[in-house]
Amino acid sequence: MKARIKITLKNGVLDPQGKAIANALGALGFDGVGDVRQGKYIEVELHDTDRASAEQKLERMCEQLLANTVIENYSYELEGI
Amino acid sequence: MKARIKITLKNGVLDPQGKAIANALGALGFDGVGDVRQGKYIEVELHDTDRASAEQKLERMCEQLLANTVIENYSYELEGI
Amino acid sequence: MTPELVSEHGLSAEEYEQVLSILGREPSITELGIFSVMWSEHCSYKSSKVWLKTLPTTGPQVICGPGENAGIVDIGDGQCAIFKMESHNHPSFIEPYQGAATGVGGIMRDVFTMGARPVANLNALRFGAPDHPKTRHLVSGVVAGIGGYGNCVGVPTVGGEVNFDPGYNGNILVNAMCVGLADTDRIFYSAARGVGLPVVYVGSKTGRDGIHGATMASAEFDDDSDEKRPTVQVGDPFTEKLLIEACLELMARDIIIAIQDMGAAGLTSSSVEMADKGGVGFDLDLNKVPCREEGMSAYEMMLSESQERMLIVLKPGSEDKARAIFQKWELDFAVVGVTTDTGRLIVTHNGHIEADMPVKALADSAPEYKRPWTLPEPPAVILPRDVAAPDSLTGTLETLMGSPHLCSRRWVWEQYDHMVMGDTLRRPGGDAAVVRVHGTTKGLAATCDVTPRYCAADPVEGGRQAVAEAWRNLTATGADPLAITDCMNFGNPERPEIMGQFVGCIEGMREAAEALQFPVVSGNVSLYNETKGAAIPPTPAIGGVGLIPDIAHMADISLKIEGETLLLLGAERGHLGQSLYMDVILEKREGAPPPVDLAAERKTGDLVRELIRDGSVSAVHDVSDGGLLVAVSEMALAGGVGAAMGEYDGPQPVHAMAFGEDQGRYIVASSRSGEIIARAKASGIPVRIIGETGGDTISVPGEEPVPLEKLRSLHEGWLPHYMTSR
Amino acid sequence: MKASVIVFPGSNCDRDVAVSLEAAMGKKPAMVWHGEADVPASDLIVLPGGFSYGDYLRSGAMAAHSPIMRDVVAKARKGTPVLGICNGFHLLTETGLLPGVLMRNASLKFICKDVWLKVVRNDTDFARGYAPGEVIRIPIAHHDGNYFADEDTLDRLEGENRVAFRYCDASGALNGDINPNGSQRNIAGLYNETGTVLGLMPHPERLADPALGGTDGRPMFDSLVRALH
Ligand SMILES: Nc1ncnc2c1ncn2[C@@H]1O[C@H](COP(=O)(O)OP(=O)(O)O)[C@@H](O)[C@H]1O
Ligand SMILES: [Mg+2]
Repeated sequence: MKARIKITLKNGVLDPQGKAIANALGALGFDGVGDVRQGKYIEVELHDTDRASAEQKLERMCEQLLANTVIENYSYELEGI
Repeated sequence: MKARIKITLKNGVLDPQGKAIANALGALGFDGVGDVRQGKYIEVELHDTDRASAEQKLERMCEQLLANTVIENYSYELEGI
Repeated sequence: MTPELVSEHGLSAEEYEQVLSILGREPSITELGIFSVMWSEHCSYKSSKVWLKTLPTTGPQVICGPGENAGIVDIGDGQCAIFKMESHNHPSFIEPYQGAATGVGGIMRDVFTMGARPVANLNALRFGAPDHPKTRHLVSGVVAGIGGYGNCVGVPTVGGEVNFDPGYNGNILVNAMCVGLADTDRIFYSAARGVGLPVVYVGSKTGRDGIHGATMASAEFDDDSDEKRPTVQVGDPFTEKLLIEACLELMARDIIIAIQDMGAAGLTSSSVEMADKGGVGFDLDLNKVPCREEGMSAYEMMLSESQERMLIVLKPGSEDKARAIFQKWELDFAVVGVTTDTGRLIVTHNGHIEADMPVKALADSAPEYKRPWTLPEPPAVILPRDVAAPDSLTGTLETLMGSPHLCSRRWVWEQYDHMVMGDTLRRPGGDAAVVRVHGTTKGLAATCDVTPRYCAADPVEGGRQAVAEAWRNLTATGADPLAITDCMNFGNPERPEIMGQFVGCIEGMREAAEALQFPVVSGNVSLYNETKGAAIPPTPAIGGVGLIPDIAHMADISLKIEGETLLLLGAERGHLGQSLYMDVILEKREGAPPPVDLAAERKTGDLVRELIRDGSVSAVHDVSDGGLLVAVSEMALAGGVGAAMGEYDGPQPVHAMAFGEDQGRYIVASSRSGEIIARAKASGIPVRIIGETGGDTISVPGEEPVPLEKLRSLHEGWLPHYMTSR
Repeated sequence: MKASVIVFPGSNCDRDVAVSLEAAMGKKPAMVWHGEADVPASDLIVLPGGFSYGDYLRSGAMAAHSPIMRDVVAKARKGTPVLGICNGFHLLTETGLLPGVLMRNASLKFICKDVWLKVVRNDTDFARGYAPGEVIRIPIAHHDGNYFADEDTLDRLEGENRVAFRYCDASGALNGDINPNGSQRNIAGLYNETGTVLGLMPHPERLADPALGGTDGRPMFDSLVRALH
């Protein structure tokens, strides 16, 4: 199955990249652009067949490696099966 | 409204970050992990009220700045209204 | 105010009494927060001040000693070097990448706020034992964070130190140092002299970053939890780069009265310090402060530690000129207040006065403690013959060179852009780093040094040694040592034995700084580095800066020429107590650390500098951790030319001569050994021929030579291998 | 010869390359702010290294939209020589003046060190000071230098002889683990179709002064001055 993981900065954590993107969009003439936040999107192919255990595994992957839980939140969707 | 944009590498484009994550997951003892691909996830707050025009705008944002369409695909969802 | 709230703000009952008597009433929550940060150990130096005052801080070269954002020394021709070192220990333990990154950003602001362009960064890093489960992650994050910030800003990171020791398992140390260059007639200070002047905020917007966890109790913060108040600050090096350029552009106009970065305790400490030094009051209107988040309270704005912000007091009427510069660099600019003759800090938000407090009392009446202290019993000196000999000298050399303590730090500094700005004359990997003073033929040398295991065994000797080693590393490049900055990292000062370590180290530093005329011009104190009662080893990191008057005459460590003589200058005693030989090979830490003879140190260093300047030597390296054979091997590896050690026929055991860590010694390579020996003897400096350069091995009499390539792979191998294994 | 160095917010090798240009040309290049609409009349345009816009989003992505870049692209298409170093190479790919992209280094780490480069061709204004096949030592300092293009593009680039430099070892050999960043076919620098636009990751301006430990970068500036004066 395939996991689609979104990693986003927690509220209140400064996002220099998002800020720079917002400015750049403004400079390109896009108006009405408010806050921009940049995160990561990770797709992981899992050979699991059991959904519950795959979810557990994902949870651990996010906690241990994929997200920096001091400043980031994560969420995921599982697809297939 | 809020746009949630996913930017992913096209098929066939090398993904050093994804590869490194896959290796690291293996080293951490996660088994059954196949391909990993890392992309970007960007949230943009739009002050638009019209969905169609907001979509057009997003399309242009992605083409012009957010994605490098030589190697990246993008997709988005609009929320609110 | 409940006692809980007071104690959560880190104020003792007596301190709170003092607050009441200063204000003549109960403080508001904002005022309590302001007192709390101003009187924190970090801002007030309440435990350390009495001792810091004993350090020598003056000299003909000193333009500005401690007390300002950074220290300033004259380097001639109308230019000066401005530098400081600072800790970011705790944040780096919580979030290594951002903690280290913001440490680099903060120290650079201390330097450019005084008018300098930062030209060199250094970093002194202490991690826990390699086999501690957190170490690898911390090393990787800290190094990436330092690089991520410095590389982006475009200031070369040219030197530093890395240690691994179980004593740092629960408290790593990340000390960042920055050296800048300025014109002596364009130095900027923080005293806001004058009334009715605009107070201007520039840089990034203020968010809820770094607001102390202790202050969560008050009702206004009760809506949704932690999520809103991360204590971790995120660095924005791109904004820092713009801020440097914008500030330097503003400084080139004559419109600044005073300028101060917003470091720890942000708006609070910057405004109190500027007002206090200028003898004025500040009226601040918080509604003018650029905010990143909605609904921020006065308390949050005054205590926020958002990065990349500065406070500037301008000449009246110059706001538009200044605004234009910051707009060009796409930075926030807001007039947030005015200087007054009231002597009070008055903070208004939404039409309410949130704080109204006397500046002088806030700044000056911070408590000052002479905490009880005890010095450890100085350990007994262990004689060389009482330390077990190894089976083989070369085998021991191989082990040492490939150990975590002595292996190459290339894995670290290759992640740092150490060449940007086009003036790096001596890259990392030698003794001090050297950067050219841009557009001239002069050089600035810089180094970071301390040996915590010596300090732990004998704080006074350790303090002396740290200063002497920094002086030595500068000397070994041919520089005149100018001055030092320090970063005093210790445990809980309320424990007499920890306070004793502090007092002892300061005493040793004082003696060495005086004897070597190497004054302390800036520094930083980081206390309470302990977890569950386990304190870090005492770590007074010394940052030294020196001047090379003519870069045509400087040295490096690499052996370049075959058939030269290797000479050792300085006295040999074969001191093995607290040596790496004892630590790594015998797995114990015993005895007194090697003593530093400051008079001999001075004499030997002065001769080495002369030899470099008159071209008598082709390579120079001081002997430090690991001793003589290690130092020779480092020289051989750096230049790709081997060395054959001669027979030692002195009174000491051979292993003590090979691995002893006697202080005040240098190895030089030369084809003029006779002349050097004569000059050393004339000055009463011990000198001995220790070997000859050449070949592609390191050899010692009676043992199989070790190929350089073998040593190189051991030396270069450990760190990358460690970082990629799990 | 007149040269212009374009300065973006976050450029940090602009001064370094200006120093090297001045040493070769005998006069200072013009420093041109990214917000200008036009590059002043120049024989050479340099896009310097650094972190334009912090390298946020993608290296070079935001700077590619600077007002000045419209004119840089137009002038490049009309034949004005353009040298893009490091972040300048990112900009050349982002604006489409050169094909492909520079991805994160295979090690994922920033790398600053001297590397060996093989000069693939020397028949351009940039490289006449080198011998074909010469091996030179030049520093790199980047996080995103891993050159990627699809196989067809790579074959076409090779067919058109557009590779300028390849990472190699001290003897000029291309195999083994000498590739510092994972670049396809060891590509360190590339030309456009006419050989008038050069993008390269290594920094020739960092070893063009004996005091810095080497001068292998100097011939590039000297070649440009000889060709364009
Ligand atoms: N964290 C670091 N950052 C940059 N350079 C470092 C770092 N740690 C060590 N180095 C460099 O590695 C070399 C050896 O360091 P060290 O053994 O501490 O030198 P010394 O014994 O002369 O004080 C020095 O050039 C030093 O600047
Ligand atoms: Mg040294």
